[in-house]
Amino acid sequence: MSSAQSTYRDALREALRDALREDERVFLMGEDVGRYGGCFAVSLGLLEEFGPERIRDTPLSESAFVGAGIGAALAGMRPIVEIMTVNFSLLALDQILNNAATLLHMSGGQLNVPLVIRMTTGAGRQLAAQHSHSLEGWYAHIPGLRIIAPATLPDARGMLRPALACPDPVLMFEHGSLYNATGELDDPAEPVDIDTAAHRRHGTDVTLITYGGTLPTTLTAAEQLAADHVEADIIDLRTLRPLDEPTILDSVRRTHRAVVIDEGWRSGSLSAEITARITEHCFYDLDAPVERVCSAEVPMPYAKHLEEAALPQPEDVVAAARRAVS
Amino acid sequence: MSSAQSTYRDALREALRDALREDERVFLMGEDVGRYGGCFAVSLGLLEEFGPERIRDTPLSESAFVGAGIGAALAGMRPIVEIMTVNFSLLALDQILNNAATLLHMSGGQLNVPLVIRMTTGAGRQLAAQHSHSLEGWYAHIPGLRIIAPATLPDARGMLRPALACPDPVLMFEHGSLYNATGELDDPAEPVDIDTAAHRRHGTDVTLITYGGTLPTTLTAAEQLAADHVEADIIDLRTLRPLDEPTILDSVRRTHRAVVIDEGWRSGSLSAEITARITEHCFYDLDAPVERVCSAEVPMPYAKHLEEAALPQPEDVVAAARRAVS
Amino acid sequence: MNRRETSATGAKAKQRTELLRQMVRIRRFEERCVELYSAAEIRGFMHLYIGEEAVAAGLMQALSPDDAVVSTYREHGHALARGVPMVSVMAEMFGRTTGCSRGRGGSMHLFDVSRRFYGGNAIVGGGLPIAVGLALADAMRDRPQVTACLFGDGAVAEGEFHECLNLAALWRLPVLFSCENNLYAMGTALARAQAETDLALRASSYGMPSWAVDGMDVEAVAAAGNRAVETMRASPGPCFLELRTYRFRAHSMYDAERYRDKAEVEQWKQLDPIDRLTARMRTDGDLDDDARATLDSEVDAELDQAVAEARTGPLEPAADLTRFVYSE
Amino acid sequence: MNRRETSATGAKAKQRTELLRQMVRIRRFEERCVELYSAAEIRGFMHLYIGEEAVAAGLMQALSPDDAVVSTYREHGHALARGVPMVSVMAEMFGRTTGCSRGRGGSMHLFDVSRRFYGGNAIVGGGLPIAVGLALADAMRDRPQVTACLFGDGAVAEGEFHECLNLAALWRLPVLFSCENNLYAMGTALARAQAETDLALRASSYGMPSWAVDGMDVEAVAAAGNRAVETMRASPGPCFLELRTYRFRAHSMYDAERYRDKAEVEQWKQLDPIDRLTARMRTDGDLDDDARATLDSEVDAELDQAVAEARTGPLEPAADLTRFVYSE
Ligand SMILES: Cc1ncc(C[n+]2csc(CCOP(=O)(O)OP(=O)(O)O)c2C)c(N)n1
Ligand SMILES: Cc1ncc(C[n+]2csc(CCOP(=O)(O)OP(=O)(O)O)c2C)c(N)n1
Ligand SMILES: [Mg+2]
Ligand SMILES: [Mg+2]
Repeated sequence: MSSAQSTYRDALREALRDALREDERVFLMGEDVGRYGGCFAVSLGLLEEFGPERIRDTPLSESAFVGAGIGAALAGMRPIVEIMTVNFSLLALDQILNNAATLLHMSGGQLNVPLVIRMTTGAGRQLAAQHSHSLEGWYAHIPGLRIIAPATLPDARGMLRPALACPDPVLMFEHGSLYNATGELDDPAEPVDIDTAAHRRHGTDVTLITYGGTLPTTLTAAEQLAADHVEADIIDLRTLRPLDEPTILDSVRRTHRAVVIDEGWRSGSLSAEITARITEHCFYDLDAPVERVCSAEVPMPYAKHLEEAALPQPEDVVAAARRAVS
Repeated sequence: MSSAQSTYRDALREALRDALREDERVFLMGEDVGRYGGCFAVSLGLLEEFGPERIRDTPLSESAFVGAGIGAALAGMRPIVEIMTVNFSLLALDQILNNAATLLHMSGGQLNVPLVIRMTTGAGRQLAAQHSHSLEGWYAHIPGLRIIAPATLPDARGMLRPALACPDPVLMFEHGSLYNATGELDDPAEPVDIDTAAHRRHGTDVTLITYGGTLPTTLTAAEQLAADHVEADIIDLRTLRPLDEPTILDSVRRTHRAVVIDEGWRSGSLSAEITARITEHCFYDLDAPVERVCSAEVPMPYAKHLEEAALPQPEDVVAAARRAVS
Repeated sequence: MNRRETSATGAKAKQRTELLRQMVRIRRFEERCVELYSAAEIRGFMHLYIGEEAVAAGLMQALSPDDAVVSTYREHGHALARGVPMVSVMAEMFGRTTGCSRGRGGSMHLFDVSRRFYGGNAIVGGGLPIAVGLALADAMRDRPQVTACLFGDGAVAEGEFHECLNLAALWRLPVLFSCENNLYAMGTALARAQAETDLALRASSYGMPSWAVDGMDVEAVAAAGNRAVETMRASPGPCFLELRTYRFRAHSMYDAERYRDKAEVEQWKQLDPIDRLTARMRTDGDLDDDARATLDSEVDAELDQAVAEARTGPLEPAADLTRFVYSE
Repeated sequence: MNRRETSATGAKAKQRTELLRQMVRIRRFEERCVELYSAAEIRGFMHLYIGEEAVAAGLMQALSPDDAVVSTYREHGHALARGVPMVSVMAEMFGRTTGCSRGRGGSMHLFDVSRRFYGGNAIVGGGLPIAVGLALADAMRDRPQVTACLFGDGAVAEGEFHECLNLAALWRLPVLFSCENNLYAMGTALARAQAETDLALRASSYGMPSWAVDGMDVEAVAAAGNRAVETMRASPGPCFLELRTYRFRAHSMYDAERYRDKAEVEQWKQLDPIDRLTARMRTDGDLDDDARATLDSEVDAELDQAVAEARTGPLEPAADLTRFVYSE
């Protein structure tokens, strides 16, 4: 086994390439995935390798091509549909909720939908109110869907395979600020599942629960806390639906304190669900109320200082953890 | 002041009629609101009184006519847009989230959107997986929107006026099982606001928090509890965004126990947010974890016994309250 | 008359009888549904197809078993004509596990994957993208199948209609877009929903063969269906059929029909597709009283049996409520 | 030449100069934006209009101040030609409270309600329903205004396009659908997005006057805009203009342009709308070197001033972050 420098973007591309090579039922479809090379260059070069039938540029018709992914999945293909960003997925939400998430049940178990939908999520690049949503936690409300959010290079590399193997629709969220993240990647890659959360740091004083784009924020905060002798246990959820409850609860039962860090708007965010589950199951283990660090409840502003003020920062995490352990 | 027997449906219609009479900027637009008389007969007779310009039948183009409501509101009208049911609102979600909820902020305060969108929500009539959603709690995640859900005749009668007076977009959810609810209605109607929750019952043993279609369920449960000497304090949220936190927290501080009853799917439901807020603010006042009674996480099945099993029933509320007070 | 002619005539008579049988099956099935609904044995929304039977019967005969069908909430007729057994459709209405969707779908969500019958979609226009995807999969694997996608005139106003017609035309996918134009979307007349009411013309602007058909004439529908399917099998790409038809009953089980004239309804009833085919067959000597009576009693027997079995089918245990949310 | 002729010529020369000035303002503004972006003084997504200036300049002159405009994320040119002050557009790019959206919108979300400039929408097709609603409000109040709605060729594939064209045509609303067909939606060429690439033809299938215009000729655009607006003011209903144009630069600030030939770009650059109008004016004696130099220096002065003011404008206090989520 060897390892090499790579980026989150390249890791995603390698995963796509493997999937396309291994299974001829797999194809990639979306806006500008082909000739343009992907709006964030994830699929760059795949058109040249796999041709326009399997790397399929679509018109700007989110509802139609997402629904076409559903139909193709029903007919035995393994489509990967790319939606440029989560903001545009709203145009396809009817297909995602009313069809992809529902067909298996409505048909009494006859129609499973082995579809993977990938999209970029999150803020941090001054793209303002219509290009900065973090709706993955919101999507996690919908029964019938699986929601995954790789935060590391190995997960970016490894989560596509189990997602494609899953007989049910999987939505994969890639935080825009992660694409350029660099790191080591093992070759061959370690297998990853889409069922369990991952421990990113071990500590006994407070549990920090996060995923995706706020994992780096949380890791930074943990270092600051450690300098102050507060040792954080960090859980990267990776899969937002279904939640890996045991891993969360185990940690909180050990630390007795928890902070959830979530880029979604605070009210009705995934952080609320996690807070509720922790209090439901660990009420008598908790030494302090669960803290939440979320985005301000505002459509994201363009100006840099305002965007920064709206997003969870390491200092916010540190402050919340301090409140929890105080 | 006199009072008369009425229904929830008639109360809604009276509110529409008043609004149309009082303000010529008001008009109603949606599928089959005119000639058909409204899919649930709410607008029956209004076409005859106000004509087709102001009671405007639309083609099946949810995104276009909701967006047209936004545009008309920007231009100074006071549109009321009816979406037949919340399920179809997904087709207009881009307009609702990316435009209605966002324009004021994106424009730096220039463009407010005085739009009211009404829609039916909820299950209970064996309409199966594509016609039974309860997504109002999900909508309550979105900054920039106000979410209201009248559960009683006076609220059905009274909430439209403040909603129309509100300079921001208001989404009003009418639970399908309430249309035929009967009761007394004062004339002239008591004014109602869209800021505060309402106390529907006073008690000191446990706080039951609910809204909309599960208010009757909760009231029934409270009677059963009272027979057992458990006196419930019932809060009808009425407005789901912004939440009337003081009313919720005051009650919980008195009862030390809370149950949230919410027809939404449990994970990521409004009940999670309420649980989180209560634990954040009343952690040391709570004698037991907050309980949640929600819908099963399943696209709603058609068969009656399965649908009933999926929905919050009075017995579920009673059981949860008993756990809380035990 | 030589033997060749006789057997051709015989084949035609047989075909006609089959078309008639399908229409009668649908009609009688739905009439029974009305009774069962009134008796509260069926619940939920139920949309009747009575008057439109020629469309289902004519179109489905054009398809092979390998072809796919995507339908709407007004799909009893489509399901029956496609070959979904009557008993499993009826059991579905009763909410039984023996129903074609195990009782989880009800009237609006009939599915039968073994017959490539992909529902049963209660979102207007919601089935079109699925049909495009089914056709895409077939096209990518060089299979000769087509996907028939049924929808109403109301769906033409939806954005998904537009996106799907363009996508299917652009990628030359074998989707047979079959628009059941019954002139109303609930209470909204076509002319109050569409700036251009010639729907075949509208569809042709996407660059696909499109034509209008008398949807009250089952033989006209069958001929158009055959021609469209042949066209599509011969060279890739979608076709669009505007099937001009009419529903004789309310939109859903009950409505006041404030939006249309009684006289208009009566006029269309003169075009009852079952009566028309029957009359034509009698004139041509393809049907006599006996044959018709036999057909009716066969259908009634099938129906009685279906109701009896449906009524006594098992219910899903409530403990299994959350099955089929995820694959097992 | 008699006085009448002189003054008519003078008026025409003046008009042309004004068109030229608008195009030069847009061009110079954006060239400066590129520098400022490279210097990281502007951030976010920024979509340049360079090459397409004739559309904004030609269309906006056809509108009166009471008319409304709905635009896209590629809207610097639209905003400037509509009369939004350059300094407030530039300040917006700098994220300052002096920006036309108080720094909350950025390049993609320019708004100026006092000029009925309704943004600035970064969802492809997302502005069309808003335009329909603005026009509906005007129509319901019998006002003579029109709403110009700009969007790209890419938007034609979106469902909202279809729903809105139908609705505007059905209700006879005064929307001037203005499709800037620059042949690409990001990297997707029109022929890979549309089964029917004649967009004016497609639009006409909704039953509205539709025609294509040389979008590289500002006078042709102006004439078409005038004609469309006159048509709409004379009798209610929408019009559709397909403005055939081309962007000289990348889709957003940077892209590898792997999807088009350098030669194609060069060919279109031969049609540079500023060069073309300049040449025509020179031929006709409407412009000489001095006048052009004056115009350029006036624009540069305006631009320098705008940048200077923008750069030093105040920032919104972070404490005010959540203002403008709800009305105050
Ligand atoms: C997206 C959506 N909008 C509205 C409805 C409510 N609805 C159900 S059927 C119907 C009419 C559809 O008319 P048409 O497409 O002509 O089909 P028909 O009922 O005439 O067969 C409407 C408006 C729906 N189911 N889905
Ligand atoms: C609904 C939606 N889908 C995708 C995008 C991403 N995107 C931004 S601009 C663009 C291309 C649009 O092309 P066109 O409409 O032709 O306008 P142009 O950029 O050429 O001016 C795309 C795909 C978006 N903003 N919104
Ligand atoms: Mg119809
Ligand atoms: Mg373009």
